[in-house]
Amino acid sequence: MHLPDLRADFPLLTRTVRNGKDLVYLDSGATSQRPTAVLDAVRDFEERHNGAVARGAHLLAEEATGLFESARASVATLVGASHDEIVWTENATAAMNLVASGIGNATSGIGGEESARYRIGPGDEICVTETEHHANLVPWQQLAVRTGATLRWIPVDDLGRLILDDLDSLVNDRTKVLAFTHVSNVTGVISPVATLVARAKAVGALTVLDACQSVPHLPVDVKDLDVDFAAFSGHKMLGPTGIGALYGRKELLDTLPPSVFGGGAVTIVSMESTAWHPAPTRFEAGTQPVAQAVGMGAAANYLMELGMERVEAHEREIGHLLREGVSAIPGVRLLGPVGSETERDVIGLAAFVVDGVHPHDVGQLLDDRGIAVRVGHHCAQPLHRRFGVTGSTRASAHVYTSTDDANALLAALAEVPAFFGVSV
Amino acid sequence: MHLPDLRADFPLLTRTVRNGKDLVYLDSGATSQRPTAVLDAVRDFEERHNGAVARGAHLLAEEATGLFESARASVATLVGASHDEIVWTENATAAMNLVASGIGNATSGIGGEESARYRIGPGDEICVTETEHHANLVPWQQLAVRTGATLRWIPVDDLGRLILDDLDSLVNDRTKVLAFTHVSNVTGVISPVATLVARAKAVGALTVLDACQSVPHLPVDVKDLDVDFAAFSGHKMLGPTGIGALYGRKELLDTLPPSVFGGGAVTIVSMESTAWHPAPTRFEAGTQPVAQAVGMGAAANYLMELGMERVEAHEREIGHLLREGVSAIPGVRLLGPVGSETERDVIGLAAFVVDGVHPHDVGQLLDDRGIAVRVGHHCAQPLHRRFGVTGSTRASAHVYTSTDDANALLAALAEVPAFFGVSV
Amino acid sequence: MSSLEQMYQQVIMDHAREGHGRGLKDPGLIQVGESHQINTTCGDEITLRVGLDGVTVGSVSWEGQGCSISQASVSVLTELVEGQSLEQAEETMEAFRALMQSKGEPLDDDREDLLGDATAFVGVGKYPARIKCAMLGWSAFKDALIHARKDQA
Amino acid sequence: MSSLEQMYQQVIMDHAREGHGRGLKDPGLIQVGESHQINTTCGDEITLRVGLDGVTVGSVSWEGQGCSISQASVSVLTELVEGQSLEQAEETMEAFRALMQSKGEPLDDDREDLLGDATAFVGVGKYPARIKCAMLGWSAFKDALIHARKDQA
Ligand SMILES: Cc1ncc(COP(=O)(O)O)c(C=O)c1O
Ligand SMILES: Cc1ncc(COP(=O)(O)O)c(C=O)c1O
Repeated sequence: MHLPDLRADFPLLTRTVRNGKDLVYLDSGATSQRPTAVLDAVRDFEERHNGAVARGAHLLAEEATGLFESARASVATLVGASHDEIVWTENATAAMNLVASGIGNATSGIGGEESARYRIGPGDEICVTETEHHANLVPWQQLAVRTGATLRWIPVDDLGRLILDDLDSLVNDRTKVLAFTHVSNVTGVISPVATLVARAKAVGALTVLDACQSVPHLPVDVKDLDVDFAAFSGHKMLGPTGIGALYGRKELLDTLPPSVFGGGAVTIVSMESTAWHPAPTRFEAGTQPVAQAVGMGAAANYLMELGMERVEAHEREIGHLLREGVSAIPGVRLLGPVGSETERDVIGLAAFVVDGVHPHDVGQLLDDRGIAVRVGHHCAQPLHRRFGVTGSTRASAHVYTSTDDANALLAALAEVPAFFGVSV
Repeated sequence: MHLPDLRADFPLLTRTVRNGKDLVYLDSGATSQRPTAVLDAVRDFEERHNGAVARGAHLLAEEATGLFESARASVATLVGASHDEIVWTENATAAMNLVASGIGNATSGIGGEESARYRIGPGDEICVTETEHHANLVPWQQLAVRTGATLRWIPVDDLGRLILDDLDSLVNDRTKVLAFTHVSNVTGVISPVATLVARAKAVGALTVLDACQSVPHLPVDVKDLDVDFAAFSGHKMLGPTGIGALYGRKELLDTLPPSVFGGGAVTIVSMESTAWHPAPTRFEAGTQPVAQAVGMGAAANYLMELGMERVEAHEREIGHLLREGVSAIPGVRLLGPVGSETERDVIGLAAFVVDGVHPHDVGQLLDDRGIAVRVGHHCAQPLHRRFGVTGSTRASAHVYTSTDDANALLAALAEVPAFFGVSV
Repeated sequence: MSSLEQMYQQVIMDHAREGHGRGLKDPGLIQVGESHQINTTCGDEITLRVGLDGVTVGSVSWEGQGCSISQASVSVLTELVEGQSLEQAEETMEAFRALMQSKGEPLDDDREDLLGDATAFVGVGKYPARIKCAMLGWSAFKDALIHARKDQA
Repeated sequence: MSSLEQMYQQVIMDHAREGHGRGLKDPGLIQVGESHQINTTCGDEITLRVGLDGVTVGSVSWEGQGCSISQASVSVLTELVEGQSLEQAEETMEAFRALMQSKGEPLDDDREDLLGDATAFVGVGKYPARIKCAMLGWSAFKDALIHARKDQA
């Protein structure tokens, strides 16, 4: 049932670092590595099929358009969407901003009456959570600045789990948008999507899901989750940088005004006015990241061949080893719950704080051992503040991560307090 | 002085199309092909150095950051800018939108007092030209919708050259922005940048240059041109898709508010407020197109090694052959002037209309002969309307284009009227 | 016959020139539907008007400009469906859509019979970018029918 | 000595623990400048205050938290520059910046003499991501000096 050893598929994992040490790559939460299948798909596109998508009358244009759209279909299939509900974006950050700016633009009169349903203003509310990555917080905070709406947020407990006690007052008749993460990139905690979506629906609020840390690691079906929008990135799911995707219900996408304007997205342009295509095209102004979309499609296919259930099982095993191991080291504090070995509650990552040792110093020692982790606030400053720290160290897994990788981290981590003269 | 035959550097150019015919690629104005040097730089990055940029403490993160920033320096050098005046964007369209949305956001209160100088509103004017690509028209048109400012435009004559007779009234004390293309992607005409910039400066308007069709084909020095902002794309200058760049004067970039919000671009985030980095980082929210930036840097280096003066000379020769040849075919009308063989007035492309034959049909015959061109309005509907046509056929050159390519186009084009039963 | 010659067969060139149904006309019928469609790749536009006579397609007329494929296609369409019952017209549309998806392979005899002159468009199916051109008039017809039938209700 | 051990030499660990100058104090001088700097990678912050006594750095004090490199670096800085003339302080800053850019190679003897304990930071130059940590206090000092000198004018 679990995954085979996939290392051979990932060229980068064979390199050595810091004087010939084997690389132990535990920074997949920041960016994953890419299998040869993805690299080759991109290279083949560039060496054989590159042409202007949806614009040319020649063979290359035809082939490029075909590959671009079939990549879209692969990504749609991965998340259970229809192909015309997937918009290509630069990354997940751009995807979430697309929704927030679209609402802002509708409020500013762009898109006209067709987009009037998206207008918000003083008296309206936008609700997020305290666990959000900056990418799903700042766009909403600034939309509130722009429109005069009020930003509210669902707090978290000491383990980073959403506190739902006041959900009914935080998400109320004035709430127009509820934006929340599917999985925290710090604690790995999986949000209670069903409860949140039900409440949003009860009050008629749009739901925007940050699926950055779920789509690469868990089976995700946007129709089952019943969210209105969901955002994720190629580079975290074994695909290239420079590409991400926004899922949106077709009827919502068709009337949300664009916020990047240019060629390809429009039907008729005069000096005075512009008419837009239906979705997804209306959001895809300018030459798209075509080769990168092809790469993201190849990554989706690679993941589907592995099977997302197996990916989840594999990563849960590694994750549990990491989280239990980290918690057991004296002087080390895990951020978030250890989680269950069998339930879907936490994904395969562990962020932690070593008493008396700054994350940069922790990361430096690990790096010296060939272990790549991330240090800092992981773009979640409010959550770290909630935990009473400025930063942490995070080890995160993906399909290629082995128990050896996890054990190497735990062994090196155990050396940290002594190395920095902290007695535990 | 001219370029050697560079075909061997470009793997795609060796492929055959439509039953084994040699490819004659004349669609570089839409998207160029990439040399092996660029493809290898990207692949090497992905196979050996991929890591989270500016975020990790490990070796890969360090290497990735170094390559990402040195690519920025290469692109900056190509256009005569300082490295911190180059912002990475998804494409040129995104780059121009960044400026327009930034102004819109400043007007909506984002960025606070620091950004107040960018606010515009009713009574203010934005000036563009009739020759613009939709990417440098629609963002300004929609900014006018958003802010209540008025959009004006500089008209063109029958050959697509800007008519400057009324420049002083079109660009006046109320004008806050003058956005114009450096080179038209339809006529190839090079704009009188110095005259336009001088007038904008005289009235205190910001200048935004669409450099999409100049940076890949001519020596461009943004400091010499003295524009405030300039936008261009990687994929048109032998680089990858998914990456573009915005040049902006540092002091302007530092106070323009961002319009995509997320991680990496911010210094301190609380639930209530956000502080941004100085430029260029403030505009680079989310995981950047890192591998693509590395590719664009490699493309800049490739072009600089060729020497932009030589690139220009080579392309002028091909362009002149094309334009003169096209004009000489009975029943074919060139859009724009034939241009000089020695002066810098038109770049190496030719858009034309065949009397009585629709561009799609023209393109189909050419495609059958293995010749790839672009048909349609080339995202410049107002200009085509000005010329009294809905679309045209465009052949466009790059460093690898040969006189044989141009001659093949001319020979096939001469067959078109007869094939479609049009007597000339 | 090369692919290009297959695409631009004489019958297609003739239809493109003749343009059956060109010029919007008043069908003199009660149930009338109109549709405006654009091919955004090239900016071509068509406005097509349908008049229903009970369950029969009484009149088709249109106005617009485009490439020879789109012009020929709407001309053929006009000839085919005028006088057909709604049911037959649906079958004809279905067959034409199938032809476009056939990647250049001929359809079975029954559907070929249904399509008549329109079978000449078989070559278009090899060029995905041109299917939009051939479908422009048919999309307008489909949409106009919906409007005409709404008129009825 | 491994690169790691070179980076975290005893003298650095000692400075990180001792933190010379920690705790903002009133310099009791007329020309005072303050600067607040953030290392945005990790969120570390420092506030550093300088008091000038004519052309002499009379007092340096600071407050903040950070990694051992940033803490040790500002501690060393405090020890080095307190009592130096402005000219000497500029030279010291220049030498430290050069050390950070040296990719782990030692500087010439003159500058090493100038840097004293700070030469121990030579190992940091091998780790570009950590140079920011080592520079945090120095950037704050440089900025605070500008403010203090403005005060004078
Ligand atoms: C003059 C001009 N401006 C803007 C663009 C848009 O560039 P991109 O599609 O790379 O964003 C193009 C290319 O299509 C162009 O030729
Ligand atoms: C939960 C979460 N949201 C959003 C993002 C932003 O994704 P990207 O940087 O690909 O836009 C990340 C990754 O950094 C993340 O982990």
